[in-house]
Amino acid sequence: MMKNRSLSFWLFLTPTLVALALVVFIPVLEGLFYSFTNWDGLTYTKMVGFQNYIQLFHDKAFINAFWFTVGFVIVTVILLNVIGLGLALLVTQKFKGSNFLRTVFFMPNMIGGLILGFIWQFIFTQGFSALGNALHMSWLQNWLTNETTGFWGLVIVTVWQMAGYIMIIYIAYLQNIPNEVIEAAEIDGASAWQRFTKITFPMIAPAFTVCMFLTLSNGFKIYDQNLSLTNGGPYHSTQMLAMDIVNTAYNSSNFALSEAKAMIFFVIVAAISLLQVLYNRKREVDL
Amino acid sequence: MSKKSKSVLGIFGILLGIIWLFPFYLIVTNSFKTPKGIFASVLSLPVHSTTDNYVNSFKALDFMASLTHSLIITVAAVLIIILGAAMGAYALQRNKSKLSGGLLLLFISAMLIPFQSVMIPLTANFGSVHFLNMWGLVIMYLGFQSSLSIFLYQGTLSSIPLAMDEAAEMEGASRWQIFYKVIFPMLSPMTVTVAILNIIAIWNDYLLPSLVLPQTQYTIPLQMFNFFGQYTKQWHLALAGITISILPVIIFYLIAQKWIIKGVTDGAVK
Amino acid sequence: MVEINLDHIYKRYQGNTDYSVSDFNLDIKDGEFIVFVGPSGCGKSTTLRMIAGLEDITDGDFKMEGKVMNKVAPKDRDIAMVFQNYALYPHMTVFDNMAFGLNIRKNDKADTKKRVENAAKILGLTDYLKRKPGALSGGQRQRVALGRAIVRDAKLFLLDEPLSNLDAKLRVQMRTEIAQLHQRLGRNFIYVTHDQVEAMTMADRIVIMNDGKIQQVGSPYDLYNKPVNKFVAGFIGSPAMNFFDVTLADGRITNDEGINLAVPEGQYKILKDKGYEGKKLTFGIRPEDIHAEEVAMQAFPDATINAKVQVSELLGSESMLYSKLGDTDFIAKVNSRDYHEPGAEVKMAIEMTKAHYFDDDTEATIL
Amino acid sequence: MVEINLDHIYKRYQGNTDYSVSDFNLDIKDGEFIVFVGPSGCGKSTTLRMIAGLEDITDGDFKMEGKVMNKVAPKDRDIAMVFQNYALYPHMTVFDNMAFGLNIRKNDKADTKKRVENAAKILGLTDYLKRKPGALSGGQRQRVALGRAIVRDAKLFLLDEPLSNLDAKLRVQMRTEIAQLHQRLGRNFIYVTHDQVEAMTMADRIVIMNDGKIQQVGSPYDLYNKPVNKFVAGFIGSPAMNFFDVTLADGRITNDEGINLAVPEGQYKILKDKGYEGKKLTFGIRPEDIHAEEVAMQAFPDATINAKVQVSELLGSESMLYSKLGDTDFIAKVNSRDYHEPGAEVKMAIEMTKAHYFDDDTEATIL
Amino acid sequence: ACSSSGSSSSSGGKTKITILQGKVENNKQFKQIAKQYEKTHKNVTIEVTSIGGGTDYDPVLKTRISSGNSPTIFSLAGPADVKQFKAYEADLSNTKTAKAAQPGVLSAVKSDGKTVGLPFNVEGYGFVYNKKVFEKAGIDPQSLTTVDKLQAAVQQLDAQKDQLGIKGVFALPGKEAWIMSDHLLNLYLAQDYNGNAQTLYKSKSMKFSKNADMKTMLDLQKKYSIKPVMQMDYSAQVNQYFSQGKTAMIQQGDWIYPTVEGIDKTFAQNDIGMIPIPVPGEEGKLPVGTSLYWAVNKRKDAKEQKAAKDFLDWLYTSKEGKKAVVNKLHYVPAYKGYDNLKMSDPLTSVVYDYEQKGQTTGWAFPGYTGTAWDPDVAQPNLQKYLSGKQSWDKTVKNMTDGWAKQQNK
Ligand SMILES: Nc1ncnc2c1ncn2[C@@H]1O[C@H](COP(=O)(O)OP(=O)(O)OP(=O)(O)O)[C@@H](O)[C@H]1O
Ligand SMILES: Nc1ncnc2c1ncn2[C@@H]1O[C@H](COP(=O)(O)OP(=O)(O)OP(=O)(O)O)[C@@H](O)[C@H]1O
Ligand SMILES: [Mg+2]
Ligand SMILES: [Mg+2]
Repeated sequence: MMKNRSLSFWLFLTPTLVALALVVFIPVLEGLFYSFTNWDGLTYTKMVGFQNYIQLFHDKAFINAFWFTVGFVIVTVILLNVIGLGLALLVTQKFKGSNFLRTVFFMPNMIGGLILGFIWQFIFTQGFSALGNALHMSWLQNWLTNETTGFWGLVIVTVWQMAGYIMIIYIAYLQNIPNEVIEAAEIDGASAWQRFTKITFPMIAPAFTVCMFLTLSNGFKIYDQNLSLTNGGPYHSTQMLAMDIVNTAYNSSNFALSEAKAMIFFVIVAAISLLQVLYNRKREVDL
Repeated sequence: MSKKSKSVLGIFGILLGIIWLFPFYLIVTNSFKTPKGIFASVLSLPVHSTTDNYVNSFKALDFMASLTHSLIITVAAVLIIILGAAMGAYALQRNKSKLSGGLLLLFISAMLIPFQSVMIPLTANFGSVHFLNMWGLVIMYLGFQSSLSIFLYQGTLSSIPLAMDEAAEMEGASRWQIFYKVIFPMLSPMTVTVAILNIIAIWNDYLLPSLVLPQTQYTIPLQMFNFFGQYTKQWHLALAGITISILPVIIFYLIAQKWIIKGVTDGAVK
Repeated sequence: MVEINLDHIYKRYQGNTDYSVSDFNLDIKDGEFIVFVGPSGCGKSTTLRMIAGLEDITDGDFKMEGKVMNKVAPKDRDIAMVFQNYALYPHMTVFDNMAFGLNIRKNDKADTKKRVENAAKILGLTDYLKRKPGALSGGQRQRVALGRAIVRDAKLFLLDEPLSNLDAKLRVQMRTEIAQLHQRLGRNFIYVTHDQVEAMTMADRIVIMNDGKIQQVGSPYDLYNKPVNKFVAGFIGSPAMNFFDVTLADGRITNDEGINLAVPEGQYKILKDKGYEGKKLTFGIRPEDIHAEEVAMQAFPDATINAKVQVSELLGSESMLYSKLGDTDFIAKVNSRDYHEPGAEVKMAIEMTKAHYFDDDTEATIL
Repeated sequence: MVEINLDHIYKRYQGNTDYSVSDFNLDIKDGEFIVFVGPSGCGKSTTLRMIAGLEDITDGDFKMEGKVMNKVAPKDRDIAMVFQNYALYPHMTVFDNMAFGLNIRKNDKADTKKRVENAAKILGLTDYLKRKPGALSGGQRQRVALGRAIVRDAKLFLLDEPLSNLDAKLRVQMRTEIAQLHQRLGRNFIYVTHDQVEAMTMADRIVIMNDGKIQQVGSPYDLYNKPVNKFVAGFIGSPAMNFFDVTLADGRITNDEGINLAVPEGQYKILKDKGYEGKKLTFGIRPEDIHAEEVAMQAFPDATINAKVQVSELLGSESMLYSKLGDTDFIAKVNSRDYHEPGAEVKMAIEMTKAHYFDDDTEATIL
Repeated sequence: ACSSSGSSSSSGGKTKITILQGKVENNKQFKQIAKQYEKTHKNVTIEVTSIGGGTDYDPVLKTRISSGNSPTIFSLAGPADVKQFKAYEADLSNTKTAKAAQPGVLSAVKSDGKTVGLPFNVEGYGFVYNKKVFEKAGIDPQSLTTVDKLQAAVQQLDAQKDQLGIKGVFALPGKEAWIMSDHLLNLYLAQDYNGNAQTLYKSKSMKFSKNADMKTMLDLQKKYSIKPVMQMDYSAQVNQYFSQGKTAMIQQGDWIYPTVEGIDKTFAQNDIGMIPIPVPGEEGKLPVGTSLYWAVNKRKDAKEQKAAKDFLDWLYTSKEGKKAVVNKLHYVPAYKGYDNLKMSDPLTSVVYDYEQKGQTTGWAFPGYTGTAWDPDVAQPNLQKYLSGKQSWDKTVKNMTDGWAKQQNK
């Protein structure tokens, strides 16, 4: 145990705390300050109080983006955790090729999100149409041309890419479960599924917390895929929060409003994610 | 598990894997096509396959130099992230106070901040102390990436028995020695994971280095984006470039994967 | 009816060059209480784990009710087990730990509760049912591990040193409880222990192992009185049997450290018939068969030695005299009335009818 | 000179309502070998962990050489410890596990190697030095844990049930090794065991605990022969002392389950003086002081009972007769010559000079 | 944080100038030109940094500036940028280059009467067509000077689609909203503002009087385009369809030449041409304008500023510089004095020709591209119309209202 007052506690935290302060918190505070000004990314000429915050609540695009993002987050959080954990369980079974599959499922992460989006565009526009033609399935056609297919396109790409990421986190925790406990459960007669639900899953509760958090926060923050796959289109119908924030800054040079949006975004996402973390933490046990 | 159900699983896995690999099929096959070939039919195999793209891409990326920069930055950043995050997580996990809980939430919440909103203040601050270079970048990565790493480590630490610390403490080990000689090695499967995730993130990162690095220190992704103009996108070079630039990561991943072994704590306590 | 056969079983762990268990061959009858004993590292737990299905069997067949079970998953073997290292579920309360196996089998909730509470009472864990294992003492954890097995009604019970961390009193209680469970259920029990008293009192048959191999299988009485070799003789009984290198000649065994004992007629005849006259052999005698009371000197005038006491321990009604004869250490367990201070030269009598003789080369029992 | 004082020490774990250790008060002299015994969960490990500095002391002072150490970090206390649960470093080889403490202290490499190899030889681990703990048997792991402590030269050694998973033979050897180490180093040892023999033979003084409180501190002889209360009397000695509820009247103790024994003159006088005439009290007698041989009947004609044997165990030279008198169970440890089959009605004589009497309310020893 | 003014970047007598620009496709060429310049100007070193990929140029420039790492030469995209970076824009009125500028090209970069930007080049757009297809169909593209003629030709082409080997007459990239919101819209807005971006930028309202004509043209393109239009992006339009001969014509500009050339060199050299989009009242005129301007950083010390201006003068007015502009960068010059140079590709030639002939209309759209109206109002509304989710009237109303709202804030 380390005590709060102990020097080592603070020494151990110094590198990361200092870096975090320098890189995140100080800039965030500056950003917070700017959100009360008319900053254009270079200078500001006056303080505007809460004007930016008032404005953003009337910003239809922002509100649309918010609900679109919420839907996206709900779907991807569920899919990613189910599939990620499923993949993790699959590849930790010892069968031929399981190691190879680990690499395969993780590979999408080795390419940046921007390039991926471009590649998936080909798949949606050409691969899906070709497939749709061949199979006479009309729903495979016209992908990314409207909100619904844009939404599912984003979901597919995100799941395809991040499932491997979530998988290796689950794997890392799965490997950490002591053998003996699993053995005890086998002796107690637990089937593979029961071992999973009663032993494995509770014991990787921290992984669940982490992955829930990651999928939640990444879902909210997703930008590259959005940009490269649909670019928010058509008519902003698939524009997500991060993109709206970025566009506010870039396209209209309204950096101050963008900061305000970012702060609101941060508060909302933090509230949801941290509640989730706190809730899940409660269920974890220290061994 | 029985042999039969294993092979069923295996087949299912392989099928899934093939679907998963499809985009890579596109990347690799198209990287051997001429620009015309790519757009004639993205989905087909190359008709006249060419390795020119690789040669040209290699040159255009200034590959050896940018590889070196990428490597230096990635390795340096990942090493300090691993060390810093493991230390931080250790301190937080082994201290059961409100304070450490609060600090953990602080770290976690840092992950929620959209990068674009801190981008300008951040670079302005680093610029004002003339730290816009590789080393500044490494520090930024420590700041941005350590949160996730701490979070990951923190979860694993709870499964390393406190008895390990106690035993080492009884033997006269200082806090640092306990961490470095006992705890850190036991975290190694998670360290591998943390390393992989950070390597991926840093290796592919474009935005931050584009703001921070001087041209003389450009990394592979920065060079790669020279293939993507406003109008002209040189897919043939880009795809070849992607293929060669992810090779080091795949190789690392394949090697690292072996280290994610089971049962690091087996035999530790009754 | 559960008959269990271990058919020339071998086990080599990955990475080891030696077999941890070799040619293990044992038939267990229905309802038998088998105890495994043997020195630390001799392969007891390994054998248990193979029976449980937790380790692959390198070679040989394990059968239950005549069916080869080598490939059957542990969960389908219907076995209850107490792990040597407890293997408690750290995220569950004591109650849940014990109830787990029953819940898995969809046992009636009320019945589960009753059984667990009953087991907890027996184990003295009633106050701890709501705690997690992390907040228990060593012995309490071990009792939870035991509890997890005894609430179940399995075909076979494997208990790997289930009482090692309990105090003597609790141990005696638990021993009785286990014996009663065995009687009530009529199942097969395999029990690993290093406690001689447990082994002697609980076993129908004891399997004594050394170095991965079975040395002898037999009733406690057989093992104690008719060990098949020097190893068994030396292992069973505490303190262990004393051994002396001697030469047999003319109805006496002698050596140059001061042994010169008359071998009883019957024994001598057999030894001579087996061709040991004039040969070297090992003579063994248990500490309790060495006497220091006057009466004994008179009863066995032809079998006395003059030993020097090195250390003496008073253990209530008995005393241990750690003594030396020449360069050979030996122990005599004498009545506390015959206690001697360290350093004393004591004349002792040996009850030669209880003597054991072993071949010097094969270490097999001659007589 | 290392004197150790535990000054009214209390411990309550977070989340518990009760104290796990209360008012623990003990002075340990330089070089003493102290053994803690007590039932499972009585606070032995907790006390050890407080001494080690691994648990906060809720109240009271722990002093070494007169200095209060409550706030001193474990690593600065110079204590070697064997953990009840081993706490081996799973990623290090056996060698590295044992060498760890020495390496931390920058001990000379060659010397470390010598010491570890020497310890490994003593512990029978020479062949396993390159293995990791995960590939060891339970007893081997425990020996590594022990080895880790004995290679060091600490001011104080804390050993928490260090031999519980070893077989009898190895145990006896290890006991001797630890005793020799103690002699050689002249350090203080605190040793937790539930093995009576270990406690009796190794301790300079035994601390017997129950429910977090010290019951008695004294030499093995004192505890065995002069227990201060019924708990100590019942705890020390195996099998445990037998207790009977009786009433004292007219120089005899009686009850309606068949006890009617003459109390020796001297004892009776004291009991009467203390005002127990006509009162109920608890009468205690150890199993070995109940005899079944003919001679005894004649020697103690005024102190016989007629018991019914329930279970009988033959343990080499002795037999245990688990018997019943009325509804009270008791055990007699008799010579194997006087073995009786279960079910037999046996007349037994009680050696009344060895009798113990306890107050019914306070459970304190009267005599 | 803007403390760059004092920090001198000259060392050892050499002056170092840094260029930050957003045309990655010209990255290599700029570097070569810089080398060339350094050879003849020993006391100057030039560092070129190009921003590419998914990053927008402005934020990067802003980051550079606020981190004290600002470039000596940067670029401006139009009036909005001129306003934003005002504090950093040196007066370039007196440079040789400014004086050599063609009439009108500097109008968008006048700030308080001073010239603060120098055009990279001029560009023009129209219908880029596939000569072979038109030949096969027997239509002369040059004859398509009115909307009616165009419509007739399109119908004819469409009828012969299969024989001509095309999948559609047009390839309208509905996903690439700027092709509608900037280029097409410009044709029908510019007249209201004399083709002057500054005027548009400063206007409080938007009449959009020619919106019906725009509808006609948009509908035409949509109807005869390869489908689905909402799925098509720039790359599909140019690389996949046009360059592969799958469409007769596309609404694009001379900048697509390198892309087409990258895919099929002979096709690019021999088989493509460009005609103006027929706009009632403006028939036969090609919209020509400038999308990027060079600016020099006022906060740098005088020596550095001078070196920067010298470099730009050299680039656009010296003999070697001009050669580089035309032959290396393939730019249509926005400056006088290039008479003896021949444009290097068929599309720039067209632009150059129209420019020389004076048959051009101006670009008004840079007047709104830097404002939020473009991405937030114009583009989504046009896309909504295109996908059939909104009527044209509503679209027009939303656009004009949106403009008024933005400008009157
Ligand atoms: N971490 C803990 N949190 C809460 N209670 C604990 C904790 N550790 C031990 N206890 C409780 O404190 C009491 C004393 O425990 P301790 O481990 O000292 O017992 P012990 O004498 O060593 O027993 P054993 O012989 O079984 O090892 C027990 O009742 C136990 O349940
Ligand atoms: N996982 C393993 N990998 C390699 N060797 C092992 C492993 N487990 C046990 N062994 C070795 O196999 C032998 C038998 O071990 P086993 O655990 O069966 O002994 P045991 O009889 O139970 O001993 P103990 O009484 O000490 O528990 C030992 O020498 C041990 O070192
Ligand atoms: Mg074992
Ligand atoms: Mg304990």
